[in-house]
Amino acid sequence: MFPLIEEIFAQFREWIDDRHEYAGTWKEKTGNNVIGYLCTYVPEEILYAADILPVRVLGSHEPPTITEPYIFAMYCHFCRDCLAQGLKGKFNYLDGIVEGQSCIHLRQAFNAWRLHIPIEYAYYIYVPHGVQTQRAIPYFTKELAKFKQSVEKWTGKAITNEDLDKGIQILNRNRELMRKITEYRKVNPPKITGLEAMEMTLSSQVVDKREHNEMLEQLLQELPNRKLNRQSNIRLMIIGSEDDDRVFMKNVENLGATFVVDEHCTGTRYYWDNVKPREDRLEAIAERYVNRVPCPSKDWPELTRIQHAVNLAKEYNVNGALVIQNKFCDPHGIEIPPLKEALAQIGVQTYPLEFDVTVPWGQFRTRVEAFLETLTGLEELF
Amino acid sequence: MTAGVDVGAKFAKVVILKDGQVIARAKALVGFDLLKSASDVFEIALKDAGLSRNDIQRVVATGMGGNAILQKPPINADEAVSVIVAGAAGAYQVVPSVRTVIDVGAEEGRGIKVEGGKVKDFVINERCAAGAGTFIEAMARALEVKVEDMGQMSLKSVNAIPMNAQCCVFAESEVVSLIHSKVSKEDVSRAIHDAIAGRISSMVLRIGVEKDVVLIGGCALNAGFLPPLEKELHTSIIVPEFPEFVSALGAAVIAANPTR
Amino acid sequence: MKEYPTEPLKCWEQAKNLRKNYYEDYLRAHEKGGLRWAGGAWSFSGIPAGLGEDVYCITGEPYGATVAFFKDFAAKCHDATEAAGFPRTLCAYMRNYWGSILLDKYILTDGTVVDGYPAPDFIWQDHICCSHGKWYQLVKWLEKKRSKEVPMYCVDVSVGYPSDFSPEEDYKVDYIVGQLNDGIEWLEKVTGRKYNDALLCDAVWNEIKATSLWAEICALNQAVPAPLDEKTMYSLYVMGTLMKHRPECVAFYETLRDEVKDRVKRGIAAVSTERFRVITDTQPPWGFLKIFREMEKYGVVSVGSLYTYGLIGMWQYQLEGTWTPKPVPPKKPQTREEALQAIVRWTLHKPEWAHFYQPELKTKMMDSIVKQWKVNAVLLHYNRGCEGLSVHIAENRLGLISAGIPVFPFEGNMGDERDFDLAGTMSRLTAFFESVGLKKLKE
Amino acid sequence: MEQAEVKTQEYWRWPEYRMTVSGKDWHNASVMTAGVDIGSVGSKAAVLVDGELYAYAVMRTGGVSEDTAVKVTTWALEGTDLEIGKLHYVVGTGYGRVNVPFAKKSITEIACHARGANYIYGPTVRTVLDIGGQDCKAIRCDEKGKVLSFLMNDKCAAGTGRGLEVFADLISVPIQELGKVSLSVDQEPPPVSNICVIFAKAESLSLLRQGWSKEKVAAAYHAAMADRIIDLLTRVGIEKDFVITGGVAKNIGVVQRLERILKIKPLEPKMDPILAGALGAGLFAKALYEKEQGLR
Repeated sequence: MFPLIEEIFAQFREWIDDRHEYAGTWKEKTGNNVIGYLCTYVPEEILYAADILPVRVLGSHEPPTITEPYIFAMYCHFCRDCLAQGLKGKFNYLDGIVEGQSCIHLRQAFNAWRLHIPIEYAYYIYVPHGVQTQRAIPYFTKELAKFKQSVEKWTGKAITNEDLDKGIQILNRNRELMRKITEYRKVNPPKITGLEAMEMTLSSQVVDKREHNEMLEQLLQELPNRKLNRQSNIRLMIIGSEDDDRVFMKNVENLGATFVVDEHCTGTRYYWDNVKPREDRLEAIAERYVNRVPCPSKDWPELTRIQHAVNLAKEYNVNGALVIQNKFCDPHGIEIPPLKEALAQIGVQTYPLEFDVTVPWGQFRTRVEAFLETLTGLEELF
Repeated sequence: MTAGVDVGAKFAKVVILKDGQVIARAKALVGFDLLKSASDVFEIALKDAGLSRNDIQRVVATGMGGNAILQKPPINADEAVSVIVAGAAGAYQVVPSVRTVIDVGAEEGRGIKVEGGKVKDFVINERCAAGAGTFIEAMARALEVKVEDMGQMSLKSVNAIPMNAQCCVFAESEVVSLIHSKVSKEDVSRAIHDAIAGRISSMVLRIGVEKDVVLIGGCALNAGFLPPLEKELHTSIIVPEFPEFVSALGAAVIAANPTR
Repeated sequence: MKEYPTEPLKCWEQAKNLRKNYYEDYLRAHEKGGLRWAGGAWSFSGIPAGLGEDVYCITGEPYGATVAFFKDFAAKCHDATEAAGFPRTLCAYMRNYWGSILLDKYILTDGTVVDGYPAPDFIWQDHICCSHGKWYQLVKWLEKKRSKEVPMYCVDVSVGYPSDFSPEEDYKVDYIVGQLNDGIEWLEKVTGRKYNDALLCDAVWNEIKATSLWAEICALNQAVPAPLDEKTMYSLYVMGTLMKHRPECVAFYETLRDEVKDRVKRGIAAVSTERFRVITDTQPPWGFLKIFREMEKYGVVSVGSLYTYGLIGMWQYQLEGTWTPKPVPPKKPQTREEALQAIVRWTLHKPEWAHFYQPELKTKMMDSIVKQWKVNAVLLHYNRGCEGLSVHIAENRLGLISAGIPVFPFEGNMGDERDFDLAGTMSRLTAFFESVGLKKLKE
Repeated sequence: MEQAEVKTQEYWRWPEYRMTVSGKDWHNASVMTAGVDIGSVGSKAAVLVDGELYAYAVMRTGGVSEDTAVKVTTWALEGTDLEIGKLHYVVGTGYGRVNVPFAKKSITEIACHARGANYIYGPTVRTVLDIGGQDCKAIRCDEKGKVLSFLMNDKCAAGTGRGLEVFADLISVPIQELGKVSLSVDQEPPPVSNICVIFAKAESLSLLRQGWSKEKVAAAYHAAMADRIIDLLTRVGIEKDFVITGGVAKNIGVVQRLERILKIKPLEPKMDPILAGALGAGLFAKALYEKEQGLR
């Protein structure tokens, strides 16, 4: 019999692996709608307020051969992989698909979905890019009001302030708990691995957060007494865009190092900021998404995300960082040199890896291993 | 009597037609001197048929090197047509019900939508030969098996391993790492064939797949290639006899009907 | 074989000089005590004009294209950006532009390479695709290392295409107008100059007239034979990408419009052997414009594209499906607020805007062009160099095919020759021409 | 119906070889170690006696790394009466480093090449360029041969040893002569626009058919290779002394072009640079053995 803590992580894994079955059952159980979203800029608060289950559309890490007719292959594998899942019917249970404006890659996946996959409800939220301007929050508040109306029209049910408070409470709680758990990655050795942390976040994006919160509460009680024995004490950070490549995390951590923090929209970036209460609920939500740790596609003219990554690297006391670049992701690719420089200035070495449809571990292993050797310097052999 | 000469990236192929019947076929590797390579094969074909150049009314050239023999002795091809048009005509000749032609040669994969032997739409792989014969050869070398044997080998495999076949050489190194991680040669060859099939099918899907589907070109000779391709495209595929000669045949057919 | 009469454009020299002077004015701005700013061709270039007559800009995309045109220099730029650690899959214009800064060299339209890249005094940009704001953010970063701190202002215009606006969505316009108002205060702050609203109104009015004029010129290309071919149009629409807000631009387009009208009246063709009319899509591979000459050997003429018509031209999409130049508003704006409202509403109508959000709408526009411009086939450039304009291009292909239009897609890159295979593309293109029954014309 | 076929020569195939370096008698030596470098294309074994190169062998990597490891090491020891079993410590490196059955530890080729380069060229080495079968590595190291930072080519293996093999076949020039051939042009042609092997292949073919000489095409290909390598070097930052290891170090076509463009002359190797990885591994093996024996 497993200790409870292992069961919790097993539950996270199971939720990810069986996410389609989960959503299907949830639907039958509750009789409510399930909506797929492509980018974390979709305000899930409003969907929870409408008793809708938002699930993030993620890929499968198989070469997306069937998307060729719809998306030119120079767009990132993630957006094509997502669309491929839809085309293959993996998401047939969805009642709607919603995209919160970020990159044009995912925008394409959204439009192809809307045009080629039977779906009852499709909505594109014009999330502002100018998040550093003072005009963004008032504008986005109106844009959210429009989205709210549209959902109400679709479900035929008004969304009250109380509903919105409920949505905000569920999301905030989830974020808070995941942040608290992340704290335990600061200690040495950390109390959870990078893979476990990734599986925690990914599962949060595909299941009912109320259920997820219960798991997190338990995990939080158990964690303090957990002893992780890691043969090496190399503390790694992983930085990049969307990343749900669990195999890669596992392989790297099997080489001895441990990921102690990340900067991904499938990681800390997803739960770093809460909604701060305001009389106008929509304005409060708008503020959260405008002021959250940004996706580079919205992070200009100042490079605030890089500063955030640097702070994380300091707080979590990392030795080195792997910078993964989803091939063709311009917003992240553009920031690689300044990111590398900023981390170097605080003495954190980086190594760039280009991620594609599938990760060629044979090739990457040498790079990662050599990077780890460089961090330790193989001192004893000189 | 007409002849079709297909000067491909690796082989030159010749077909001689007499009243719609094939009376000679020949192929040989292409050297740098396209004209010479083509002429040599042409001679062999003539010899087989016991003919001389003058017995042939019209010669149509096709393939990447087709223009090299246009109006140049000894062949003096009367016309050069693209391998797309020739492939469509040839496939139509051997399978009149054909609507989609998949032509996989040494360096190029092509998909052609056909109606009554005429081209409706087509697609050719751009910039990467990961879906072509050269790729299989490189992989065979990495695997240290004969190209001919690879197809059969792959059929023995029971495990599918997804492989990233973006770049020929890179895929090769991936093969090497698969070998190093002790994956059986059978499974590796299957991974390779699946990868190519995936690449070809994703390309062909751009023009849409309608039955009957005919597979031509050198790669059609490879037994391991057909099953994954049929699986990827969810359709049965017809492989005619002498698939690598179909474009040459098409050229010969076109030569026979100058006023098509 | 019927041949149309043809003759060179009279205003060709004028066009050449305008472009030449533009880059040199920017280079020498400081000598005249003027200001230099950098930003995109899509930016609200009329707004900085309010800072005075002596404010010169350099727009990034045309500069990137100029670099691309000179392959050797372009190759050096790519090497420089890759050596600096940037992925080679990024926007090709952006990499050409950065490379120029990293090499500290500035290239003029005749290929002359000047030492020392002229840093701008400020950056005035708008964020239209994933890269536009980031592009100049990194220019700022690079300039700080190389020369000086360059202040940057960037306007977010990502509110969608007007066709989804209903009156109660004025907030979308207000969002942008608000940013422009803030931008004017910012301009005064960073330049220390007093802002002149009268100059703003002139600039805005110029831009509206110039972009409407260009549409008028493109509409004249519906004539058979086409008075202009796309290869020529590239050298003409470029004025709008450089100085759409300047009086010279309006004046030049008026001259050009009259000349093209006259060519149509007299049946003067751009290509004497015109047999088969095509349109393309997205920016061409600038280093390989000879493909257009190759096409002419088959009697094929590109009469333009949604890109050449719509990047600068302002159009109106009528519900019955016709596509006509957007008429200039009844009266010139008189105040700052009027000017900003006018230019925002006008700009958001840019047809090139539509495809960012709705593939269907772009397909419809292309379909109307095919019908109204009597086009036989569409050549789609799957442009690896530009995520922005290639977005949804596969959907457009599907849409056009189901509308029964022959489509030839080809891969390339507007600014990085390594992504374009001339030999391969030509042989595929030849195959396409054969498949639609064209034969090479006897030379 | 007879079908004509033409026999092809394997221009890509390079010679395999072995050598016993010193006449030194290992019987009265204290430490005998080996480094076995199983690369993606070539495998090398370096046997060290008291930290000095004793014997080595270089051969093509076979389908099964374990067998290759045994083969290449046994071959290296051929003619000596030393056997694998007698070696105190063996370190595996290279692509197949984890598949060396008789190795106690595996260390990446990056660390080993830096260490080996330090041994071959001396402590002044600061930048090591290793062009291997499928990877190209630019390594910065200190006076002890310890890696400070490194970069490897992205996933496309174009312009590496394997690429050269394909290219040798393509223009039918034996691979050992490629470099020389590529230099026999009066004037350097523009580099091929893309060295993705297949793309370059199509491009080179069309150049050949436009009447370019093999030499000219080879020059264009090597020039492109040099450009690509230089991108990598400039990214990691090049500092003197600069050395080149790995099989391609023997290709003067690449080396002289790098020299020309970088204006830095790589040091002359005192021994076969293809051994750097194996040597480094052998030296690490010595250190590990001594550590094990509590000798350090």
